[in-house]
Amino acid sequence: MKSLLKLTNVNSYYGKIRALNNLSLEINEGEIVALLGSNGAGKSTTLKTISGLVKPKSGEIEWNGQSLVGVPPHKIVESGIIHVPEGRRIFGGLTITENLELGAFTFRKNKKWVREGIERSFDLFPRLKERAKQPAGTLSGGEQQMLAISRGLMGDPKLLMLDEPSMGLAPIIVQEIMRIIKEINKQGTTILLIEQNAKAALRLANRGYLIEIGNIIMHDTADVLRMDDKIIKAYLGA
Amino acid sequence: MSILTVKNLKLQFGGLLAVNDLSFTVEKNTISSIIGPNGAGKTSVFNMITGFYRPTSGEIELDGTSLINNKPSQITKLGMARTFQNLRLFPNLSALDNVKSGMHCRTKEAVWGALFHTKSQKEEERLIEEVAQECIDFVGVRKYMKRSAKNLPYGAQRYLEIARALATKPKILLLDEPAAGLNFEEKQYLIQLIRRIRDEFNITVLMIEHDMGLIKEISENITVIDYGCKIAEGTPDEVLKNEKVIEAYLGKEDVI
Amino acid sequence: MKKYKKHSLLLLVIVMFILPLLLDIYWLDVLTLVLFYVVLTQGLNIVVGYTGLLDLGYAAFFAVGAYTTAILMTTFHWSFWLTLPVAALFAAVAGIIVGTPTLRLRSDYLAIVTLGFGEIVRILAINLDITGSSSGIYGIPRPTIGSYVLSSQQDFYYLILIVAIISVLVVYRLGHSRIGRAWVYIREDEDAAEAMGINRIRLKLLSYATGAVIGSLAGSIFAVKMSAIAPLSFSFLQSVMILLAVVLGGLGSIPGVVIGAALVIVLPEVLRGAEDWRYLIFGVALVIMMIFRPQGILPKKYETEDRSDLDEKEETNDKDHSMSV
Amino acid sequence: SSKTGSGDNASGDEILVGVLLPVTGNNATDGKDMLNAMKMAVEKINSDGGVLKKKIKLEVADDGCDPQMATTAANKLVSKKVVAIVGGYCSGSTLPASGVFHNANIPMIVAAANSSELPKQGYDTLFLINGLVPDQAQSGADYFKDKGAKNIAIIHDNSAYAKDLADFAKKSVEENGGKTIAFEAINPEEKDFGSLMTKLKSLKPDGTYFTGYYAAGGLMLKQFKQKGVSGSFMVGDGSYSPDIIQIAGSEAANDLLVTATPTANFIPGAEEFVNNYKSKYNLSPGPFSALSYNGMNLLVDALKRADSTDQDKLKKALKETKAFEGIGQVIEFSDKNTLNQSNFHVMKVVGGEFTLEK
Amino acid sequence: MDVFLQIFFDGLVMGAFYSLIALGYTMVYGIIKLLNFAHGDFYMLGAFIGYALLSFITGDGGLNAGLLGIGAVFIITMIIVGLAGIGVERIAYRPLLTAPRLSILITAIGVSLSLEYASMIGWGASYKVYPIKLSKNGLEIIGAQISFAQIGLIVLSALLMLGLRLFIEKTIYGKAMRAIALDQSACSLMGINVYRIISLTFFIGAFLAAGAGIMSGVYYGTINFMMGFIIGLKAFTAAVLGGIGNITGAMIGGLVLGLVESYGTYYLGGSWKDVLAFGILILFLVFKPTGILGAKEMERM
Ligand SMILES: Nc1ncnc2c1ncn2[C@@H]1O[C@H](COP(=O)(O)OP(=O)(O)OP(=O)(O)O)[C@@H](O)[C@H]1O
Ligand SMILES: Nc1ncnc2c1ncn2[C@@H]1O[C@H](COP(=O)(O)OP(=O)(O)OP(=O)(O)O)[C@@H](O)[C@H]1O
Ligand SMILES: CC(C)C[C@H](N)C(=O)O
Ligand SMILES: [Mg+2]
Ligand SMILES: [Mg+2]
Repeated sequence: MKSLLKLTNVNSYYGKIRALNNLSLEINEGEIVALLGSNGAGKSTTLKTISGLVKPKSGEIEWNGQSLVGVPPHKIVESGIIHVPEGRRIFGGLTITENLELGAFTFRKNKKWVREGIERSFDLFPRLKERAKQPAGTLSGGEQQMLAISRGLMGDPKLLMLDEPSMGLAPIIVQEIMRIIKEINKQGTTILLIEQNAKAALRLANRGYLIEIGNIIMHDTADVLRMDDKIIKAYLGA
Repeated sequence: MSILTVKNLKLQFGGLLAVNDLSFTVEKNTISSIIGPNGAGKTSVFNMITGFYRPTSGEIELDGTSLINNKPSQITKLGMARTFQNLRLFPNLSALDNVKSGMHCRTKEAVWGALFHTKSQKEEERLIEEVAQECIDFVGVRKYMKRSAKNLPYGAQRYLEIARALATKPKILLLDEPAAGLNFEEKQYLIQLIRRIRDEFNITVLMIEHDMGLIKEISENITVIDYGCKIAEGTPDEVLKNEKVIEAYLGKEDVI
Repeated sequence: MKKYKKHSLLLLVIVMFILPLLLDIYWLDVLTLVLFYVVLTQGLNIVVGYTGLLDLGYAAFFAVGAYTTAILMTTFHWSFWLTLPVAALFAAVAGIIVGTPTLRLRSDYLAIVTLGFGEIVRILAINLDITGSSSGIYGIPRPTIGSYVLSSQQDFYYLILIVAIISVLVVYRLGHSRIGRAWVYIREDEDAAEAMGINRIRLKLLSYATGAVIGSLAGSIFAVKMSAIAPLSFSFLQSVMILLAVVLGGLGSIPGVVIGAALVIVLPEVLRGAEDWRYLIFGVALVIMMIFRPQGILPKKYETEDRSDLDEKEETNDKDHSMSV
Repeated sequence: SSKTGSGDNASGDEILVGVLLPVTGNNATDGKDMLNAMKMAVEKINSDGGVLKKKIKLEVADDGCDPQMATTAANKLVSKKVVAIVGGYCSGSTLPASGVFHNANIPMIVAAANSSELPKQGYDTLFLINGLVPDQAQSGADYFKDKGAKNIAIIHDNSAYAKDLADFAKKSVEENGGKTIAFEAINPEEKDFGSLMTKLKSLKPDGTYFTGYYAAGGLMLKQFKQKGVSGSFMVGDGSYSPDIIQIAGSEAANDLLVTATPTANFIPGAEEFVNNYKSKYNLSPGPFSALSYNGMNLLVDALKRADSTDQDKLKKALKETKAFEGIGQVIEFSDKNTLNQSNFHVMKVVGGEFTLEK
Repeated sequence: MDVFLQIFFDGLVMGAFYSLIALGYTMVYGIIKLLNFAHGDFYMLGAFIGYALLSFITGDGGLNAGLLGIGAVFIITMIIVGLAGIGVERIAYRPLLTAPRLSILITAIGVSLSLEYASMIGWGASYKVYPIKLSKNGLEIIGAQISFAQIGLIVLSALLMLGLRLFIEKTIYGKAMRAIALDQSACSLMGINVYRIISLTFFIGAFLAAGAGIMSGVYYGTINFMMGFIIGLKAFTAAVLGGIGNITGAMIGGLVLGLVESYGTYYLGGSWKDVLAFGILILFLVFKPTGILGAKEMERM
């Protein structure tokens, strides 16, 4: 298996607050990797550091053999890493379709790709199709989450990083989304997944990392993690 | 005895009928829930009850008083408090100051008192401080008390919003997806918290939630809505077995 | 810590009282203008800094105070002191008149409405006979205390100094009260504030009215100090300069805003020697200051305690319950 | 607690004289012309040995034609302990400044500003050597009457001076049996007077009198001609500047009428002054250069007569001025400290130059 | 002469100037929510640079620059000022994009003062007379006159407005602009180079303002370093009246303001026209708080 992304001793700060503390992790091509951890552990910060929104103070991030440290976010997107951030962050004043078009900004010259991508999103989430011309801000929370994921897919990611994609979604949609993640992965996209719904995440993932106070304290295959006492107590329930 | 009654509630956004002829009641001192697919109109119902949206038609009563045409601030004063699905804390203020806001509608000192530091003003300030600290302790975020709300971990922000709502001394508390983003352990804590709110303060709780584990565990009564209409109602055991509910909302798999 | 602060404040006040003995008339005049700005910025600070309502026409309230006093003193021969409450009342009413239509508006629409009101007040002053049209009102009598006539630079310096101290005190106390907190809640999130039972309409109007009263007070004293007032002193540019002082100093921060007031007045005076280059340098200085201190020179701190607990997350911190907000 | 300016204010071997002028802003052209003339006068005085065995030194303060700036500037001059002030271009800023000087008991010779509001204040420290607005208004109205222009439109810019002139012009026109068919104000910062000109055009005036300053005057004149409004266009001395011809363009400026005290160019016996000025500054003297020159010399004359820099003595000496011969004028003061006789003429632009019309 | 129609034309001309400047105002506001108080000064800068170039090609007193020369001056000036717009954004605004909104308002004032007084130092404080004059030829419509220059001005601003609108609504860059207005960091996660798009916006805004500046110089004949102040204020008013952030709104707002002022001058007199304009604006906003075309901000609880 080829290593796609590798973080070594990464330290990230918000002002004086240290959010990542010598964090190291690795993602191989074709995997689904789950990132578990309690609130404020630094999961989102890890994704933000990878996607360039937060600049690490020290440490190395290697993507396909190239360093990502100091590369601006839009370049990182162009290189195939797409981050679907927590809290959805859809463009409320723009229509669903426009949101999707912007998701394909790096493919803006390829009209066909954009058109087909939008079709694919609508197939994935028919609810979005009904509202194609509606300002995205008027969508319900769940609908917004669907839009955020499809918008991420519009950029044809090699690595898709999803930050709590199931937050606020109805159970039936969560099942749907988990299925879709699996599907996307099958089609060749590597996935880094943050989920509070650890049960679902570990069912989906090949491997998992447990992060606490900005540091990886445990990592193993999903099957092993599922049996771990600590994980069961904090994340899975008896 | 019912504390909140919603009758034939309707809400229209242009062509979209977000809530359609919805009626339900909430009994005093219960923990009840509203569930339903995304976009079913749950939050909209909350927004109407708390005065943020004006219903197209229908009736809402709190303890026998009609809430229609009241401003949100008046409704809060009547004894209703809420949290928001997308957190709406005062981002730059300390956690403590956030919670103090809840006491605003329970106090009355104005310009005069502030300017001359009258005795009653000092007394009231002390009370505000005391209640705010109590609420912060109650939800367990004391260690973040002095930090800006925006810098708190997500879970702490959720609890803080609850503390702020409690500081308004409500009769009924509306929670919009309180467990979203919490891990299993934290959800257990939230469950305890909601129970204590009801048991220690005698506050009725009505919540919207997608976490069926949590719903099953504490909800005594559930209303299910889909496309703005009520499709089922009853105890968790009844509702979660309902075919319509499974089809529209739960799905066949167990993802909890 | 707090005691130390009190001492240095007291020292500052004493220095301010002694200064006139040391300064020549020119610098005394500049300092007097600074103090006028201190009062004005305190008033605007309530509206913009606390409540978060962008006001681009604040000079209008300054004008209401100045003209009310000037007219009552020249045309109706009132005593200066009696004009103050009347001016304050008019200003409060003006504040409510500006406030009412803006209640539903969000920031930038609000900005233009306040700008519009400011311009309307100025144009009224230019066109009405009672305000002396464009030449304004001059020959405004000196105020008296008993048989003592306030007429020298020093007299007015002390008068405005006292008012400045009072206004700082008023704004401080309001800021640290239930009302002041409610203003800040509205600034931070209007809807959430409303959900907490805060009547945003009433509090916004109160904010406008309070700000207006303070502005009018500055105006009343301005009228007797200058002995002549004209519409030009109440232009949009004046409103902008007051706002500039507030933001430059640090929105919502009382000491910050005082520093802002001093800078906005003193800097151009210091630069007088640069002649033509004066305002170019001033403009560039503004840009540079903002780039280096985007929150203002002395921003309001909301996290009062030191943040050492932030690195060690698990450390509990229940030693100190009291906290100055 | 007043009279802060009095006392020892001629220390050393210099006498400090304050100058208050708009050397920045829209009126800076005229302001600088005035300053030039004053400097010229001082140079001559000093090279002739000065006054009271001391040299004159100027302390210049900029009022920018802004009342508030003027007050600050005036206080600055007071604090420098100047003996007297020469200056004052815009009435709007001279009004409050004169109050500051009055409080400090410092005499001020106003070289240009001439709103009737100035003497109305009744300050014994204030001396005006330009003709006053009412006389100016009268000369304009009389000219219109002579030419048979009955229906007059009056436009001002809301400045203290322009409004005053407009009010008196209206009065004089009506006393002369004419009719004010429009009395309008403009905002001098604006450029587009299209709809105002449309309105004038529809009223068919025989004459239009604009009483504001030259920057707006030039633009208005241009648009007046573009729209083809009837009758002649007249301006007051606030617009008496070559700039107005520049701005309007010499074609549109043709036949423009100006009520003003004539420039040095038109004054017999002022050739020397004009030549000196030209060779020194490489410029023609401005409309108020001669008055400024006179003002400075009048002050020196008074200082000599008072034989002291004491302000009360100086005031008295100024008041008692008898037939002081300046360039193009003989100065004597009325009981209001204004000129006993004013000297307004109507000038006309012919071929891009001001000429004496009446 | 049909006075009513003539006043209408007068108002349209004024309105066209307001509109042109309001367009740039609204665009910059639309993307970074900045009330760019320096925007009027780009108009001034355009007028002065155009003046310098025109003086250069017409030589002293020469009046025939030729249409081609004038066209070139227009384009070159607009590009220079557009680049200046980018420069100002880079130096004075970019470091503050994440700062509180009022801070950047203050830098805008600082920039405005700097541009004004730099021009004053460069070109002097007094009025400059534009080296070319417009022909007075035109049309007569039921007795009201309108010159070709005026018609050109109005048509040009309408065309620019249409073009801009298409750009913002239909192209991906326009959509990116609107998205940046809503959430900058989310935009960078879409692979959008946020700074580049913001620069582009400033370029377009300053470019248009410069065009208006030269037109004003040619049309009115004089320019000075403060000329951007009042018109900037009016353009701001127009932009808000139209619904700030909305391109068509800016255009309509400008025209409405021009017409209100024009009729106001006629019926109420010049000294009251601004009271009328602001009075209407305030009343209007009371009943429609988001301006003529402004959409209600979507906010969900
Ligand atoms: N913008 C910010 N400014 C300051 N501190 C921040 C900011 N964002 C996060 N933090 C802090 O950094 C730490 C890590 O936060 P992060 O968002 O990465 O956690 P997380 O694991 O994603 O938690 P959650 O499950 O709540 O999303 C927390 O202590 C948080 O308070
Ligand atoms: N302000 C609004 N303007 C227009 N449409 C709105 C508005 N608020 C809500 N809606 C629409 O009303 C419907 C119900 O929304 P609501 O937020 O009540 O759903 P919900 O049940 O809370 O969903 P979720 O579980 O995803 O939060 C949605 O389709 C939404 O698009
Ligand atoms: C000298 C004049 C142009 C000045 C004008 N007369 C005024 O009093 O303001
Ligand atoms: Mg997170
Ligand atoms: Mg919801």
